[in-house]
Amino acid sequence: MLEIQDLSVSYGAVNALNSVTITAQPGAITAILGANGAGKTTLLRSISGLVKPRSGSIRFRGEELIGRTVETIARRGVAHVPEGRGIIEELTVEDNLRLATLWCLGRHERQGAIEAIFELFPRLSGFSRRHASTLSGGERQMLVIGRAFISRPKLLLLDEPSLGLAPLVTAQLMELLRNHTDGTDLTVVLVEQNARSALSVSVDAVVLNLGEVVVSDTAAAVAADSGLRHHYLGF
Amino acid sequence: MTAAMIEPPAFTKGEGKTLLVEGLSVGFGGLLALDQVSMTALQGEIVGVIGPNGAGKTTLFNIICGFVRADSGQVSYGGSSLLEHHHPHDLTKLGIARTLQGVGLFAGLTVLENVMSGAQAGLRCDIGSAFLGLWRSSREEHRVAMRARILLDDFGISAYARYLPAALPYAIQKRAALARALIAEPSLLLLDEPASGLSNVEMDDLAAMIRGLSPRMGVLLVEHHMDLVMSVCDRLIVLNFGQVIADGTPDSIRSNPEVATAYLGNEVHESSGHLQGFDDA
Amino acid sequence: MGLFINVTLDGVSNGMIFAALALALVLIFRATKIINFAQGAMAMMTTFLASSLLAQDLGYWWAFVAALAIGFVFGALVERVLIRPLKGKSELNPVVVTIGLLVVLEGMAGAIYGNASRGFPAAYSQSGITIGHSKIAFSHFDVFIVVAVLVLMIAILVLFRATTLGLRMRASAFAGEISRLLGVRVGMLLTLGWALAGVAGSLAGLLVAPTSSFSPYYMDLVLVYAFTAAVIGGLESPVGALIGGVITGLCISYVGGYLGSGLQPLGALVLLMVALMARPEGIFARPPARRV
Amino acid sequence: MTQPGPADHALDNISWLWRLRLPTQPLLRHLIFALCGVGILYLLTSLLSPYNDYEVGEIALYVIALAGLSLLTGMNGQISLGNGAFMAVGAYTMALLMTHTQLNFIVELLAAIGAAAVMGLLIGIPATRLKGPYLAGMTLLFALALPPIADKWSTTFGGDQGLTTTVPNAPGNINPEEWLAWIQIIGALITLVLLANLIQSRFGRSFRAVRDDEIAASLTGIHVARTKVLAFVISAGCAGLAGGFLGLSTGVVNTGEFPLTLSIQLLAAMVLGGTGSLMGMLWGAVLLVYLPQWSTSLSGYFNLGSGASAYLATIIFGAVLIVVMIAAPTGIQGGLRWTWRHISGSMSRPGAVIPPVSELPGGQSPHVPMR
Repeated sequence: MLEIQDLSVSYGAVNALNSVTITAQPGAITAILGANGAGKTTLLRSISGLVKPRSGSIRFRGEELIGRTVETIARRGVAHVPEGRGIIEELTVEDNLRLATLWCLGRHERQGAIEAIFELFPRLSGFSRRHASTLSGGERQMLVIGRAFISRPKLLLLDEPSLGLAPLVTAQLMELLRNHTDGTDLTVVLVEQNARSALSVSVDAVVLNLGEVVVSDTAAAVAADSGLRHHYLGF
Repeated sequence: MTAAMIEPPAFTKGEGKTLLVEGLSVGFGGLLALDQVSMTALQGEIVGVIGPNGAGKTTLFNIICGFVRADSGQVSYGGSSLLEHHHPHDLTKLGIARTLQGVGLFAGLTVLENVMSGAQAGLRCDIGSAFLGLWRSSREEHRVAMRARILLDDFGISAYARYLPAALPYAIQKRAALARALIAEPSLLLLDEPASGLSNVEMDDLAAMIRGLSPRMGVLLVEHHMDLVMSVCDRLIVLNFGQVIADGTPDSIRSNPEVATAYLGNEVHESSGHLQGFDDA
Repeated sequence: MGLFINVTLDGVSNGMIFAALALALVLIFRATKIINFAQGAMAMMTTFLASSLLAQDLGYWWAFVAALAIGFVFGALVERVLIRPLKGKSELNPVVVTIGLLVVLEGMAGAIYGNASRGFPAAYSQSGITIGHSKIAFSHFDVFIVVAVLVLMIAILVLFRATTLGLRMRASAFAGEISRLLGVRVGMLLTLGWALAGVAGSLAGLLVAPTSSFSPYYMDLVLVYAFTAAVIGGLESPVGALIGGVITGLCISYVGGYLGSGLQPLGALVLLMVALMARPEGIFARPPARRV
Repeated sequence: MTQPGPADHALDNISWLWRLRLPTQPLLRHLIFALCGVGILYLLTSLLSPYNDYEVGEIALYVIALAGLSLLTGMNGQISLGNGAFMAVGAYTMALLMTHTQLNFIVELLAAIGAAAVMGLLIGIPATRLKGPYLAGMTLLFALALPPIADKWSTTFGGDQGLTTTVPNAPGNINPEEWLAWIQIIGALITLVLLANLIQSRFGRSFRAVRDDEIAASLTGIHVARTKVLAFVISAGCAGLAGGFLGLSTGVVNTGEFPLTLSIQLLAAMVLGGTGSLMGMLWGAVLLVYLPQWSTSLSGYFNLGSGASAYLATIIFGAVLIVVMIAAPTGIQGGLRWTWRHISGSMSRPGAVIPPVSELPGGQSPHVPMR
């Protein structure tokens, strides 16, 4: 379980997050929604250690994450897929995957794990030796999701995975996420601007506005609140 | 209420310069960012460009500004082409000003100097009198500073004139950025996500401000926040995967099924033709 | 014709040395986007230490290996102590700090060893090899230069291409933040990059010393030639550094052979300006995506 | 830098000008400062020994070179390691004119400025396409490439011997050192007044805007490439004048006077004085002139050998440079300003708190006049 308490982050004079409290359950997707500039990305970056919060606590499976380095948090089983350029374009598809296995899998298990991802996304296997820069938007997203799964994370942080994807692809991506989360001990935190598709797969939802939590409820309840939707989610 | 009152006065708008985009296409490494985009923006009209992230809105702005070269198509403003021999620094001469995503203020200049820098294109003082500090130069500087202070007053931020932007709250930085664009007295204003990071109250202020500008200049607005776009714009253009999928009044856009699909993304649309997706192997 | 061949051969062996120092610049630029203007001075320092060891009757090869090892430690130390605190500051800061280090090192070498140029032994004979009846301007030592730099190049390439350590190094150089999110200890690998650059630089220093006037300032020109070579090669790729090194070496050599050695730096400047005008980010670099 | 207080910039600092009743017109204000400088320096030079006069002159010429570099690197963000070479261009131009023509002394100085400025144009045009470290490398190569040319054509440029220069005859019974110092001081003051005027014009604002954000600058109508070349030309012109003065001070112009170290020392002194500030360049110039002396006396104090003592200045210079860059990047002037703000702030200002946002007048649009 991920427990965030009274988390505040500021860049200079600008408050990006203001006393944010959120919990996310294992085996479920928690959607973080809100407009551009609401603080969603900052929240994810604080969890994975890329941003040093001003105050508050972030506990994952009972362990405090604030103050640990990014690498250590990653090795605790936190996989963060950043927005946009999550792949390393200069490396081949296979090297992108291999990189994520280096700290957690032995020399002989790595190839098997990579093959398993290729089975999940057969389309990628044909490109294994190509530079990741040659992939299309959908293929890139497959690669980052596959790379996130390969290290068998306990907490998956996804920042706008639907960015630049066609609706059908987004729908399939969301479906895949739900299938890999239901009934496991994986906790998924999903940041999305595409509110409706995110709400359709998530169990809980949090709406952020200007760095503060507006609503924290079940996804169904948030989706049903038309005033909320209209005001913050743009539909 | 009569029809005449609802309809915009026919000839106050459109009399001035028109931004004309015809058949504009540009690709980045095989991916079409813009595909045969055509649109217009009349002076005095507030046009919103909306669409999901990555739909090509910012690319459209970048082509208009001369940062990105188009592969084909035409862009003109007031009859002069914006594509051939066109550089970003010529924009203000044509009467076009643009704000950048985020704030884009100069970090080493105070708020006042930032706003003054927006008037750069209108300044005529030569290097010689600048070196000698002649009145020709200092009087011009004084005039620009006065104009900038008036604008800062209008925006309610004159108390911050002497501060560097980084130390100030986001909303103030955004106002300063808008003031920097307006001091050039543009006839067309391009606003790139002016509402991001603003609170609801601040957004209402912004909406009132944009509406107040419209009789004097055309406004082209890229924005995610639907409430703002719907309440402010005279006309909306919806981009999805580089194509214009709708162009019309906010009401007509609201009820357009194709737009709903593009924006809300939980229905499959057959004609989108960009399924590079997960299971078409 | 004889002059042309000799000048060309001279250019190749010089070019290999430039390539070694250019490789050092490339290793650092890839990892930290910094040009280490002190790289030549660091090599000068390790070579002076090697000459001190030689003066203690240590064998040439022991001193050679010791200089490379010192270069490794020195590079790592500079990254940790001087470069890491500059993270996130303006690009003027690393330039000034590496220049400051250059000044300090040259001053220290001058204070300890004096200003006069001294000799430094070569591993092999420096007189030209005789082919048929004529002597060419290519000695056994030049052969050693070519071989040594090629061995270093290949070792670096094998490290990068065929090992997981190399994969980690490439990943952290290309995309530091993403690599950290994947559990790669990027900070340590940056230090390793500087350390390896220290080795490559030391090698260049040891190879230049016998053929030039060995004084605290003897690497100044070599550094700017190596910079030219690295920029021509795109500043990102080891192979580019090799090609850039040979191009620069040949150019310098032709200018020296036909126009006089005083004009060599000017020749390099013209070469650099032509290269930068043609491709501002280097000949072998891919053009960067413009972000607005 | 990031503390939430009003930024100190001369243009905006109108309040203290009012307090001191100084004119806000730049030329008048700068002339008043310059006249004060003249007065102080006149007293100083007439009290000092000829040797000290020589040193004051050296400081003045380095102030000129540093002010030009500060404009280029501090204001415009272009790193140059080659301004020593521009000084060489100015010095050789002046010396050649003195050797071969009978021109007026002022004309010769102007020619030195002009030749260096033309060279700055040649280097500045390709430089517009380069970013920080690339530009630093190219100018470094320029600093190394230029002096050997004088050796190559030694009949023209005098080879190792160099070319001799002559200081114009002093009027009345003023001693020559004092007269030379005065020429250099007046040159420095004129340069500072001109640059201070320029900085407070639209050109100065363009320089800083381009430094901070080239894309935003171009959108405000600034021709980015032209602005960068202009900064290079002005900087080179200043270096040319400083080079001419250096030639007068030493009496000869040869390549030994313009080594790579000169360019490096200029950059170092600029950074130590306070990047981007004109006042700070005075501190930088003082360091350039006096640090070697201080270190010699220091090494005498520690009984270092004569071999080592020659290098102590260099080592201290480099070490201070590194420490300043890591710990206090605003240099001496930044430190003084910080101290001044804390002293004056604690007395006059009720704490630097950002004022609250005032409400926008509802529905009212900003005042934009019609075209």
